[in-house]
Amino acid sequence: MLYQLEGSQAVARAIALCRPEVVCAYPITPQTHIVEGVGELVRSGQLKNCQYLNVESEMAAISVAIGSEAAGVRSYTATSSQGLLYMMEAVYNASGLELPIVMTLGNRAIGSPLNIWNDHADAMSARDAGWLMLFAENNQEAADLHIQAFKIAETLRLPVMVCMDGFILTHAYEKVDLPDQNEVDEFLPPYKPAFSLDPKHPCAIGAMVSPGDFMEVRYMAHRRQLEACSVIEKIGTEFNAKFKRNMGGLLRTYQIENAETVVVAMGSVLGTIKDTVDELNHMSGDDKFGVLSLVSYRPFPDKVICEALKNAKRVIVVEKALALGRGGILAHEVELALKGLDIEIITVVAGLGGRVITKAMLAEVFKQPKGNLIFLGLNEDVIRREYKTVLDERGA
Amino acid sequence: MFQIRIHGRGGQGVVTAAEMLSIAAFLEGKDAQAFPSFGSERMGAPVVAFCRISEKEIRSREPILNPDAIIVQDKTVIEPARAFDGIVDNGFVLINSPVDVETDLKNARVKCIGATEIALEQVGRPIPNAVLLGSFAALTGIIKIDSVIKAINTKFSGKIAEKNVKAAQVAYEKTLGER
Amino acid sequence: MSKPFASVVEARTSLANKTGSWRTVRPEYVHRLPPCNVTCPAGENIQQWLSLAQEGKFFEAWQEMVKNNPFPATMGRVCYHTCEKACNRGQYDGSVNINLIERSIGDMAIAKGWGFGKSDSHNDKKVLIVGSGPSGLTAAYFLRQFGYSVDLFESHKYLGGMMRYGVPKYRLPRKVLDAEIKRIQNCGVNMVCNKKVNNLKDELSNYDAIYLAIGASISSSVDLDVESGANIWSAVDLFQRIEDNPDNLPNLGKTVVVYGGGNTAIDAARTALRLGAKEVRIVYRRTINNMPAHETEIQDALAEGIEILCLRTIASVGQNKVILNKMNYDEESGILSKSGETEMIVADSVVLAVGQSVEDSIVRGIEGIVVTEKGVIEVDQCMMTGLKGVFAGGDAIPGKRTVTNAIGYGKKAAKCIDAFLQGREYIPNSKNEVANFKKLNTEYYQKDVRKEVSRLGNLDFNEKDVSYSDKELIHESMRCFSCGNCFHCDNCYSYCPDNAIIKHEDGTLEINYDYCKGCGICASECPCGAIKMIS
Amino acid sequence: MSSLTMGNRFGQHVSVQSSSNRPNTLTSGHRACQGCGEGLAARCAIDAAYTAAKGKIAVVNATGCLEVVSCAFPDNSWNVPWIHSLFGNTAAVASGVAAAFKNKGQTDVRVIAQGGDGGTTDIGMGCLSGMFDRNDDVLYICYDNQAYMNTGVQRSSATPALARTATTMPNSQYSGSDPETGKNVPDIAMAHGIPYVAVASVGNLHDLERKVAKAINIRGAKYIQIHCPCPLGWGFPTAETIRIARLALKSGMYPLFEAENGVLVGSTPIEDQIPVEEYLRIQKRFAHLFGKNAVPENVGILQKIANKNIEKYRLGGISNE
Repeated sequence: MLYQLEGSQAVARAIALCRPEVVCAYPITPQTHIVEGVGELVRSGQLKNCQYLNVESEMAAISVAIGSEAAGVRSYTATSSQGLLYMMEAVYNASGLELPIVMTLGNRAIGSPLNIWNDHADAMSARDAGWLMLFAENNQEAADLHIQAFKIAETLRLPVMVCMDGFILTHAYEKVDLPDQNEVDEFLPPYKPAFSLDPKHPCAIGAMVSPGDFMEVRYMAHRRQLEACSVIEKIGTEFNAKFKRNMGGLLRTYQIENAETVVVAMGSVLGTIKDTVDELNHMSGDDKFGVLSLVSYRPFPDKVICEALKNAKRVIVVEKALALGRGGILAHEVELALKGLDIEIITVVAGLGGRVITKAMLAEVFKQPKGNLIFLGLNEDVIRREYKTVLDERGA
Repeated sequence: MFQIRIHGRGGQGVVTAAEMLSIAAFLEGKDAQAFPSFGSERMGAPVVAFCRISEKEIRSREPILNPDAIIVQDKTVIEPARAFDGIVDNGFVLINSPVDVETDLKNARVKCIGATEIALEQVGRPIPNAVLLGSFAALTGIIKIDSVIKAINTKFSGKIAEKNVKAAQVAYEKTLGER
Repeated sequence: MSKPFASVVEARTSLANKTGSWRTVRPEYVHRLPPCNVTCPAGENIQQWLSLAQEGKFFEAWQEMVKNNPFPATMGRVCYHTCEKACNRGQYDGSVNINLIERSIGDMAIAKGWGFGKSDSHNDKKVLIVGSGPSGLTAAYFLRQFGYSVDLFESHKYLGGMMRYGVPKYRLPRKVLDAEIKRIQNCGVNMVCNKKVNNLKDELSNYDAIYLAIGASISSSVDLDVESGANIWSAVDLFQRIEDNPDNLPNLGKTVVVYGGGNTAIDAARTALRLGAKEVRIVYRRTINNMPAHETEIQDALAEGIEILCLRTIASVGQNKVILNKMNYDEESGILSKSGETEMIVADSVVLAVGQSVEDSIVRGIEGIVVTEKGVIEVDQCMMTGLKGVFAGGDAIPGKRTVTNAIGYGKKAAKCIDAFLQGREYIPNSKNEVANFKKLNTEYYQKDVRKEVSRLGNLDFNEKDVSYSDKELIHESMRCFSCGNCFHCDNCYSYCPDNAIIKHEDGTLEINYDYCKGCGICASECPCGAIKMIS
Repeated sequence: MSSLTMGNRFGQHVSVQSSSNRPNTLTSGHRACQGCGEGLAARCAIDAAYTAAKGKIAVVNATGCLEVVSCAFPDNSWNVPWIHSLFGNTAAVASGVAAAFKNKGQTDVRVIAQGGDGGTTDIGMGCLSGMFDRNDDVLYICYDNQAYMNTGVQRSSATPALARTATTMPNSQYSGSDPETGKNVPDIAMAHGIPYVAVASVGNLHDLERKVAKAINIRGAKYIQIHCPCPLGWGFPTAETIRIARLALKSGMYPLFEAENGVLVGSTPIEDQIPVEEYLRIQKRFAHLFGKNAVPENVGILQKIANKNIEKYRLGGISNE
């Protein structure tokens, strides 16, 4: 059924449709509206049979989820930015314990300086934490990804992080099609844990593992990540078949059949990119530009990406994160995926800390990129001024 | 695609106005997108909210730089917020003011209405957003007053909803009359 | 469904990890000798019968007593209970009232008619026992248990020896003594009274072995000039007279002087009171602290109003008066000397209790048997005299002259005779190390004061009934620390951090050396010192 | 035999630990040091809880000695459902476990969180306070061996005044852990007004069992702190663990008490108080208080602390200040 909803509300309702049994909430902008929404659905009785805990920190939020998941019930929490970093120790722990927790990450920059606006620095900090990470392009996908996330997580026994851009999606009102409960129930069966804290069958979860076995444990976790690609694809296809919406999966392509230049990105900026690309193609009258929307950042689908981009001459990666002193993060991973192919790869670092990204700005770099590491909309005057004073002080 | 930018101050329901506008459009089967100028604005600070209305899917998420219509909920922000920047030729400007406001706008369709006064009189609180939406429906014809009323009812309930609906209707009629 | 590798583990898999390999010292359950047992002259296993009494198993407790001593009721009265002096609880909150528990259970046995039953084992060997005192009767009892046929000859009119002729009724009622003697008789001992053995050699041809338990029944002589008509008794004669003609008790007059410092002197003095004397004085040459008499006896005497005149000897005895020499005594050197001063006190009669000696006519002139200048019969460590097959014990041989010691001799003699007759060497069973106070962890014992009872009764020949009720019996028995022997307190089991102690269904404990790391907590938390760490 | 022992054939003071069919929730083969007070305390506490809850318990364990010695693949010493997540989040994980069982309608499964003093009074304090605040149905047990033993005896906020640790080494300027520092977590727990708070000791297992059994069936948040001497960290012979704990009790250095809804409701009186010196002298961590260059006032400082405990928790000992 169609609704005009704030993104956070859409996600809250999607979560409720998945019947989580434990939800823990700790406020941090811009994720807050989501847990508020779930809380309201619990209190109003629309989400039944669910424990909603107001905890004292993100560390507690994820830890409560670890506990409840280990006790065998579907568990959910959400966070953003510093919150993710604050819980990071337990983020690694959750995947190590193979607990299929689902967590929404309302993407936000990481300070200092303090900045509450959107970018992907928080998500990137967790890229090796052993979680699956899916990025939503719009609120429809944000809602749909959560429904898929529980199924993927529970199939693979891995936690899943659904990333949606802070404010840009979490606070945006859009049309969202939410399925009926019975449809979701058909798609997502009740959670049956492989192991849990059960007095009838006691076992220990979280043993210390010595050098003699640790490599094997880690290698198996690596294998599960690789296997995840096919599971995510399969469940995406299942979802599309049932709900008639092409959402999720590993990635989506747009106009790449004859494209010389393909723009790769994740999250909400893709909409603006697509409009930009349409306009460019329209103006030039041909279709030199295409877009690749990456949904699954973890696992990183090298093969599928390579297959999709092998005919391109140039790949422009627009990303909302920066590896300081290194450049792009997503771009480097794309580069690895395309290793050996003669494709120019350009990194466009854009929208850090919520910096506005306009079609005009994008069109400019897409048409003629200057260099292969571009900072979109960077105020050169400020840099020149500030950097000069630095050099002067050093007496350089 | 029709793009609206709403200016005002925190606490005046600027964001809510944009949301209601998007709901109204949605109810007419259109695609609509509403979003605030994100931030941690507190009561009283100048705020901006945006709304796009279109027949086909809206993908772009850049802020509205060239609005087809501007709603000013508080005329004291016009200067500091440079509220009229980028308005398209022949665009609409709806200002919350009982008296006409001098603007240097050339070919723009400017309309002033004492929305706060109407709100106080109808709702009892100085929240002009619903009033302005009623007026906006009459001024632009982009959305029907019925849709605005439905939107108000989805956002509010009970007495508040009733009163705001009444206020919107009053403003709608008033604006129509003065057109 | 598969579980995560390594990070999820099934329950209790660590049992495969045998931490016993960490151990450098190992705990072991040991049996240490409780001080009470060590000091008991009759070698009773006191702790054992106390533990049975704790459970209210009085019959079993009594059976345990009579394994070493056939006279519990008697001992519970006349024993000077060295056990209580040794009792570790004495250093805590008062020793266990062992003596009274023994008496109470002994009386219970008489009241309920518990007996030994005839010994089933029989052999063709015959033993003669001369004398029916505690050692003679005890020897008879054990020899019967071993299966010998036993004849016992008593020269006196009645059985019991010093238990009858040395201990007055009010301390040991005759019905109690008779009952305990009867019990021995009932297990098939042939006892004959008024029978003196004249020719030991002849008897030796009739018997495979002879045990001389002839006691020390004649009073030692002391030289003092006595006016004619002075009324002088020896304690021995006095007691014998009272026993043999109870209907015609002797009259000692109003004022009586008893001469001597031993238990007999005390008994004589207290008896004098009971014969009607109003003023009784004990005259003793050294200080009161030097009196050989048992201190409780002295206390009882004083409590009954008897006066003790120390540092005095009797110079002469006249009609109704006694002249005393005042003495000087040097504690260090122990030298005793006349001060030269004398003193006269009134006395209708004088009782001499200056010691007893052996009536040795039976062995006189028999070659091999040596009588020392102290007038006692010499025996080897197997209690055999110089004459093969002839054994001696009790007061007749060197050593302590108490009823309890006599019982000890009787038991040992029986064992020695048995060994001799079976052609074995007598080996006394080896002794474990003693569980002294230092070996205990008293933290686990609740403070609980000893239940004291005064035995002082009226000034007549009836005994005061002071026996414990069953409840009191159990309570007082429970005060036993069980020094040196596990009483199943389960501390070791409960405190072992490695579950390395197995408690079986029946409550018995076992150390599981597969897991014991040898920390030693079990040993230090064992209240009674029954666990030893061995490196 | 009238005694205060753990059990005996007359069935007085019947205890879980002395029963031949005790659950042994922490079974043999664990890697705790010889004479480990914490290992013993853990078995007693969890056995008591297991018995009182008829076997229906789940345990969440903080990182630390207990976790490392009891569950290192492939050796798991636990005989109950058990999970180890992290050092500082134990109380929160337990809250989650409790929430899950509540939602499944299995409130008969009782949830226990446990950790050492470091994981509780320091790094775990935030989550612990949150669990108290929400009054989650969890019994938190802190095995207090008064320092970070797992990492090699460093100071924690539970380390007693003047004690030597690897990070509070006595020298000419300093005498062990600063007496001005440290926190009283039982008091902090009481300040939350939770239904039950108790302090226990391996020096009194009857009391320990009683408190755990009582706590486990109370709904809401419970906190029990157990004094667990550590032969390695405190420096005493392995056989002395229980004796040391007992001396701590008798000297007033470790007051045993119970509180309900933030109010002190009972304490274990000291029959005859011993001077703290008797407790301190046999531990190497306090050796510097007695050596030749020892500061005489120092023992007095600890004696004052003991006397204050006795007064504050009404232990009724005779103050010999």
